[in-house]
Amino acid sequence: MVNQSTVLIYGTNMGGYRAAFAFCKKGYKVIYLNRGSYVDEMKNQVLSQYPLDFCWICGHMPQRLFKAMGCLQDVYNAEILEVSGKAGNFKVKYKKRDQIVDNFACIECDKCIEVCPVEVGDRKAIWVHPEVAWENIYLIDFEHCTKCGKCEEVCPTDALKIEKHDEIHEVDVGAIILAPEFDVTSEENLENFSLGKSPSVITNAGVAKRSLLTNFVRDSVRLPSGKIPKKFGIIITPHFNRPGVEYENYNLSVSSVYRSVRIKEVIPEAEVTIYLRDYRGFGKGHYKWYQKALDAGVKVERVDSLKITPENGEMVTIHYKKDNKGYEQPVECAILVTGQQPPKLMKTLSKICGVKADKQGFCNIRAFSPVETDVEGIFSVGEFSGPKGNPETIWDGCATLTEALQYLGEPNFKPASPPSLRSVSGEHRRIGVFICSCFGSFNEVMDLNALKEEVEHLQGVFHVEIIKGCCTPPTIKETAEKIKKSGVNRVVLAVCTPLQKLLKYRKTVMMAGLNPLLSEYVRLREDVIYVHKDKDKMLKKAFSLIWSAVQRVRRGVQAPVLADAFTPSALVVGGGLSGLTCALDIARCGFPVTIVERGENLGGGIEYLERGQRDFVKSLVSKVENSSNITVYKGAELKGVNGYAGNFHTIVHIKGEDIKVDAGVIFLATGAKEYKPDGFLFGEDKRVITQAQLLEMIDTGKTPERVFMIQCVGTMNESHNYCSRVCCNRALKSAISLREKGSAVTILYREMTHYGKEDYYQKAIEAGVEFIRFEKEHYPEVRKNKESLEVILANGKSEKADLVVLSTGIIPDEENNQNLSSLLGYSLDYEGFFESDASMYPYEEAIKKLFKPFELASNGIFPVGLAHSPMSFDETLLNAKDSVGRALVLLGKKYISAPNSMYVAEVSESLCVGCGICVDACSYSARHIDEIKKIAVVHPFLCDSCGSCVAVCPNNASSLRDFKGEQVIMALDALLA
Amino acid sequence: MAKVLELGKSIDEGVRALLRFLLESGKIKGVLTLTKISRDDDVAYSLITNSELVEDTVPLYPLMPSNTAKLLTRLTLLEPMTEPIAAVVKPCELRGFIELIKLNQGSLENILFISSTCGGVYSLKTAEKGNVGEKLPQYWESIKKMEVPPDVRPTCKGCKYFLPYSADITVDLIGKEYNGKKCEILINTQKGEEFISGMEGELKEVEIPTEYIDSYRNKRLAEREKIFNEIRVEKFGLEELINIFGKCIGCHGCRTVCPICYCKLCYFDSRESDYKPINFETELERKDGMRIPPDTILYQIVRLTHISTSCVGCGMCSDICPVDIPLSIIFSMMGESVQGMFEYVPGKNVEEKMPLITFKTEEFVELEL
Amino acid sequence: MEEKFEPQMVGFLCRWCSYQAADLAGTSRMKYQPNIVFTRVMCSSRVDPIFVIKAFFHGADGVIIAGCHPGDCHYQEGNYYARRRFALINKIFEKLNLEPERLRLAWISASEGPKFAKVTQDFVNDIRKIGPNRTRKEIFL
Amino acid sequence: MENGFEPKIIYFMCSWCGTGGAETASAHHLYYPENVRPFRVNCTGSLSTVHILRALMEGADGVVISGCHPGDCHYNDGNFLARRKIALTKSILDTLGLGTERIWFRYVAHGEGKRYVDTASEFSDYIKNLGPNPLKARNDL
Amino acid sequence: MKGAKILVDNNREEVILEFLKKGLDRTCFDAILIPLKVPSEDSFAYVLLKNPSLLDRASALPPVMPVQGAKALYSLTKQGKFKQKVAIVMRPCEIRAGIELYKLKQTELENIFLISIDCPGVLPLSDYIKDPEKGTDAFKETVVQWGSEFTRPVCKICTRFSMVASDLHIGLLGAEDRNIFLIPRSEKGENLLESLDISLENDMESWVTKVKELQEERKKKREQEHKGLKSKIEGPDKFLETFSKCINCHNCMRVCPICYCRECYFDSDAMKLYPENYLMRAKNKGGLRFPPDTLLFHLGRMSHMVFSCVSCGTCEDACPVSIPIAQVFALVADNAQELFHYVPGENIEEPHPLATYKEEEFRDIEMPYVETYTKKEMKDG
Repeated sequence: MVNQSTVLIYGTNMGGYRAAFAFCKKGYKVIYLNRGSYVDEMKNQVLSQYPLDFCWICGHMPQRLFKAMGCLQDVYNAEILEVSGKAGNFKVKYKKRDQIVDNFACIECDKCIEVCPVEVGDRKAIWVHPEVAWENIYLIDFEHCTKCGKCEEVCPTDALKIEKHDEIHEVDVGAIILAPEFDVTSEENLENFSLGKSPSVITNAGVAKRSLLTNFVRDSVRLPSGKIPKKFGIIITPHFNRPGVEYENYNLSVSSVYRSVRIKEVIPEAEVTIYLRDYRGFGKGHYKWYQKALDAGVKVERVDSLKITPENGEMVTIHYKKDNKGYEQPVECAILVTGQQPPKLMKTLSKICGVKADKQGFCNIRAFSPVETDVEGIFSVGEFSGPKGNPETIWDGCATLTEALQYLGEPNFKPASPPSLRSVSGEHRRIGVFICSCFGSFNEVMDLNALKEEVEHLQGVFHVEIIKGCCTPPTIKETAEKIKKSGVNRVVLAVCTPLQKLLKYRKTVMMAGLNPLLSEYVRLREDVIYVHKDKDKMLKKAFSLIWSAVQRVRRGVQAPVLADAFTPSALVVGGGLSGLTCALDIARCGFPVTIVERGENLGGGIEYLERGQRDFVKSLVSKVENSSNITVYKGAELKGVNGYAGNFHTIVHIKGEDIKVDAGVIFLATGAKEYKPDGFLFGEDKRVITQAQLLEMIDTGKTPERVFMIQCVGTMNESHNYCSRVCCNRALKSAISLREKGSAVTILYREMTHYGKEDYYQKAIEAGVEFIRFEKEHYPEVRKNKESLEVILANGKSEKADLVVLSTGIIPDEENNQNLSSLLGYSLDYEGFFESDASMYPYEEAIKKLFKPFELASNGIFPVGLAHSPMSFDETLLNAKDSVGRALVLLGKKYISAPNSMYVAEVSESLCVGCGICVDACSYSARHIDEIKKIAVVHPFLCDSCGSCVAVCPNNASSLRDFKGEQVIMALDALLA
Repeated sequence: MAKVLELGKSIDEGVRALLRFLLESGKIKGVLTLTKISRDDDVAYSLITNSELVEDTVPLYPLMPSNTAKLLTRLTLLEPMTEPIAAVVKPCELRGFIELIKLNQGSLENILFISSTCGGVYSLKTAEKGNVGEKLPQYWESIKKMEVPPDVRPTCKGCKYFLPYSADITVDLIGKEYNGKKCEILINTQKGEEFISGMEGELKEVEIPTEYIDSYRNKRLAEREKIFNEIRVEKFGLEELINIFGKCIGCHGCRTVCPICYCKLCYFDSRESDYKPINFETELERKDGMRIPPDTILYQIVRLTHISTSCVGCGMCSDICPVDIPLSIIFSMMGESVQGMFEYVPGKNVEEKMPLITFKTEEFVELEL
Repeated sequence: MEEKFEPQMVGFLCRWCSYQAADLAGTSRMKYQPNIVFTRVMCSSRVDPIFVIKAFFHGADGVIIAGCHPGDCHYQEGNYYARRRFALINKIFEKLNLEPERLRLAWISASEGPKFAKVTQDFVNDIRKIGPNRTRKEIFL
Repeated sequence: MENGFEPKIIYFMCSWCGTGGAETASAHHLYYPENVRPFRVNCTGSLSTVHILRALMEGADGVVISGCHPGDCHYNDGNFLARRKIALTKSILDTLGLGTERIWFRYVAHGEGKRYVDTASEFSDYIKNLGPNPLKARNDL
Repeated sequence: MKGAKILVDNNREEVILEFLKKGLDRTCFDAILIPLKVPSEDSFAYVLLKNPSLLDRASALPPVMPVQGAKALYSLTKQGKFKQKVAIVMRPCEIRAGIELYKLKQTELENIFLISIDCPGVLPLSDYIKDPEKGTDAFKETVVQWGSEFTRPVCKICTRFSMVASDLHIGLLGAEDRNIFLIPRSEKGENLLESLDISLENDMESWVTKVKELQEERKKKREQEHKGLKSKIEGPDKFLETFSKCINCHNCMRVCPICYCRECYFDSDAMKLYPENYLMRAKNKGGLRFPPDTLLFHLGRMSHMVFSCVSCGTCEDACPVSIPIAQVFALVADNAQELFHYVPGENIEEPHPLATYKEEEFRDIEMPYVETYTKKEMKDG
């Protein structure tokens, strides 16, 4: 029985979105079940963690494209009813109810709202969710709606139907991806913080939501009285909430720090204090954000316990204990950073499809697979399987692709071929201007006919016409016909929003047989109609915008879509956990892989792992060595690389000889180093050891009586300004097992940055492990007094010790990284690890991933595991699988058209002198210098058409196909006329 | 017989009046003419659209900041003028533009050409010292006396084409009182007549005597003789060439300002002309040494082959040469003989084919030995 | 100057007439001096003045352009243009006193093997008389 | 408007955040002066110094540039490069006393329609007080 | 710093040429690129020579700079590495320009010996050409008192007249005409001296101190001059006045060693527009100067090359209407380069300022934002 190829995704957390994108891109049909009534009704992850007060995730995710192409099917108000069958052949029964407005027909003319007779507060019964999303969100408030049907009548495109009924469907799918959102902490769970008891208390998510809806950042913290608070307290609730919810606090300290900085930006004079127990910024760049906040003047209070009581008026008091002293702090606004609660949905789902819950009630994930549940073929992504930060959530998406492929049949989606374009070469320039009236609605605001007349007099304009629209299927067709009939060969469309509808406009033009490079769009609505009042001035502005566009297309030149071959094989540098994982998964999908390992055997830093993990890695090693699809070079180094994504030509240096290896993608799995401590008598006294060495000891050696652990050795300082993420958990675990064996354990720490589902901190406390905090400036000392070992604490007290364990941090292998970095032209981050392709800035790792979460066409190089940043065993697996997923999307294709098809940079051979500043300026390594011709060459496949190269090129040798020097100058002049 | 519009103004004022009329009547949308642009009377060509600014124009100012032919090309390279403009041009500039038209580098459409018999212009170096102003009286004086103004550019002194071809409107200066109360505007073409109609001042048919033109031309020819004899190209040979062009700094400004050099990318800037190291090395095998950058002389000779047939002797090249190489003399001498050989007068007639794209079957038979 | 002067010369031959004449001369064992390096061009009109002048300034002692007789150009009228161009170069060299005698134009049809031999022979001899081109040694070009 | 002077303002914005900001503004129907003319470029990084200068010389009273916040650049680092170019342009204009205050640079993120509109209005008012750009009236540039 | 002190009996120039001759004889290099007097005796031209006898016409320190040495180096190596070894004697500014071009991949330095020499400045080209004899004397004087009123304005205020990133530096300062200093700056340079058995036992104290004090002096002078210039050109009126003479011959760009483009942006299609465009712009302003974009050309060019500007002054030499362009550029360059902490021709590794960036820099470029208008105001426009 053949496996099904369709994939079903349930829930709209970002992992789900990304998975949808990945599968579609890979050529699989996806059915997307959205529990909400519009695209991101449920996006609580974003609100609580997304480090910005705005969001365009859905916009940056070309869902519409996929929907239009037919590979993505979005259903709303959906609910899974029944799942049967097994991996590869599931039957899923679900219930859905369509939105009242069909987005593909709606043109956002708001007529329905105008005619609606029912006032509800400051809006009507039918209202538009004021938040910009890739789809227009019209909602009916059925409590008040009288179903008079006026809106239906007035809708010019029949997009609106009030009556929508539940439907039940059954589908066959090959894999199921569960991506529900976490539940937000309820008010009663936050009673210590008097949420809901005082207007001055609000959750972080609440703040984000407000600013998102109002688009007024200051408003987001404005108090009911309209007053802008000046004194803020930001509280990380899980730290001070009832015990047992520690797992919630994943990433929250970072969110709090972020929030504080944002507040400082909008209200510079504000006084902001963050209350937390430990600053847990363990992600890439998080520590730098912490510094940023301090620099901005934010206070950070480390307190042991905290409680908020309401005062009368817009005031609350924060009562907190610190070093067993009580304090009180009145604030005008207390922002509660709340954690992620296991979704109630979990129970239903486990009933329906058998997935099991873990201790906290999140979905359980089987060991050594980051995304697969206990049920084969059913996956769980994002916060559904436990608290996660944005990067991890995003990683889940593509990791699922990696894991799910084994259950799926052949890709079952082929996009329809685009309309054929006619050549306009040799024709006389004939510019047509098509002014959208948005089904007549624009006419009411401004006199389109007057505009038309003016435009008609423009030099070079051959035809002007007012159109109904070009954003709904019928109007697209109609307008395309009009363009054809008018006999023009260059088109200006005066319309609304390219950001949302660009693809439709291009389609319109292409359906008219014209190359999109011969067209330009004016945002008549966005730039004129919606934002201005004075009619004459609007007309003037509209006119000059159109003129400018006309001038632009006038110099437009048609050009073909570019494509590039792709070598379907991978090169993996480094044979550690991440490397092996990548290699195996790629090989499993039938692509040849080459592993280049510096050392003499595979496995990498296996000595740092726990037993179970070691066995896993060992099994990987044997699998790799027996795989026919994987070539392993040991004692080998990457010596030369040229080419680019899809066509890397590398030279591997092994035992004196050079081997050529070609690959489409490269995985950098070079791992990292353990910090070798100096001081603490390490190396001088064998009773001073590292955590790794301790592991050995616990298994074998006899247990010491008095054990001290010193955290943050070699990290969180000037030279390594980050947290190496794993030490605290490791220390806690070991401490617990030592306790079990009866030793007395004291952990000397700066920040207890442990995280994850398992609350080892709590456990350790219960187990009686002693915790002592010290400041960066006062690291404890280790002295030798005759034979006995002594630890001198910050307070000068000296304690006898039998064993001192140093939690040494993970540090980049800088020399090696540097070499590779210069070899591959792939930059390192400020910490010396490899940049992930989209991170340019502290913490924006997350933002980038969100803003371009769907940038699967990376530059073909994927840093994974410790080469990317410090991460735990599981995270390493996840990260590896994510990269593999992203690579697979590329590897599948033999021949890929450039991501921006025709909108790429070009070089005029006769003018270029090959000075190469464009090469430096290109952040996509999409350019190189042809040494023989001495000119710059563009790889259309890598070019993202940002135009930096054009701007640094001192002469006109470099240009963007749709942004030529002459076009810009002329458009500019016209705008200034 | 020719049509003449007589204005009771000084020539200077007369021409301005004409321009003002054209602009105000809306018959043209702009005038391209010399304009004062700074305190110490620097002038530059300007496209004037506002009739009030005609005040600042100095249409007949004896200076040539750049060759209008180049400007008109810049203006009409991509498309003909869509709205009518007038251009006040010197005879050589007009000829230059006609040559460019032949090379499809512009269009005559919608341009009204106003020209004048030319008394020659001062070199930019003179202007640079800002003392053109004080020279003017003397300049107009000698023109009135029908003499060649003393220190105008040598090229101009020896220019025999001071009478414009194919201008729609001509202002005759030779032997005229510049600041007098009489300005005669000759209307040469139908087009000119249409544009001028409606302007106050009396239009009459008069017989234009040609003797004085001829006699003036002879004076110029005499000058020409003199100047040419100073240089004596025919005595050149390699040595003299090197002596003259030895100090060339290779700025190639001569071709930048040359109206005839219309190439987008000069051969000597192109990749083809770049020397590879190997080229240098082979050269060095033959020679004790070689000048770097190379091809100083080659550049000049090749440029001669490219433009000598069309050279209108406007003298811009000499004017901007930073090291005062008497380029324009050499080029107009060469031009004269080459053009003579092909019986071709550049810029005389837009219909005439350029020498190198046409031929007669019975010619140059003697060339084959 | 070196005692025995061997001229180094360049010739541009049109593919249809002169070049074949050269072949003919060769096949019929006619002797002519080997000092001229011949380049084949499709038509004498392809010879850009730059070729000639460059050759001259890079030390060629003589440059000859040979094509079909006027009227029999394979491309109807190419050689007329060639002739005009040659006239131009010739004039310039003459006027600048740059030894125009180092440039030569010849019409040699495919059948005129003997003429070809003779023309080249004469040219080489003439150049021998004139002596080497000073551009070859000149530094300040 | 007071003193009847309505400045011409060019608003260079990148196709992602800048444009996004403008769209958010329109989605919320936030009003700003009509004399602010948007000019879309792919990325602020593709904005060349020449374009800014051109605008100021050909009639703009002020130029304001908006791109993604540092690190959010859709193209990774275009906005950083843009920042340098603007710094350079300002430095040149400053040295020559041609006025740097007519160039504004402010990050605007997609959702920050308010920020976009504020910037537009604020700048427009600012320029209004500043008066017309002396360069735009000059016909001798 | 170590170097070699070579005694001079009568003429330093001779000694230097002697030294180069020796280099040729011992084939330390196969050819020398050095200015030679042109036959007409009224100017100099760079010549690549292999015959030592030609050195008699040569001058390591000619009184004028008709062609910027970097341009010569550029023409020599832009198409690739030179196989023969070539010694190049150039002034500091020329070498610095050469190194800028190297960064821009327009020159190759392999097999090239860069020999720099202390430079007292050069005379304006036009002056010299008018009267070479007088020029020669004037220059002699200039060398003696190291700088004089005859030299070009930019030379008068040049602070980088000495050691640059060359292989070998010839020091003239601090030694009257009794001797010259040979100071190696690279392995190449050391090897060169070694193979000419010149040993580096002397320290260069007197030279170093002299150079230092002179630089200090010049720095002050430069500041004053720049102040003066600024007051002369500042503001639209004055600035346009300064450039009103410009006739768009683009000579400045043509001779600029840094302007390496085949076709200048301002001559390219980007600037070739439709007639109505010009007419429209004219209408906006009442009139449009022709050729248009004079100012745009100069400012635009500035923005393109000002980082690399070594203020060598060739542009001013080549300007037919003597606009003080080099001085203006020097002024702008100083400020821009200081702002970006960039010194042209100093360090081969340094990337082009516009092709790189730092995340933390220029924070103040962004206009600080504080929400101003309220929602209501917005709605009411």
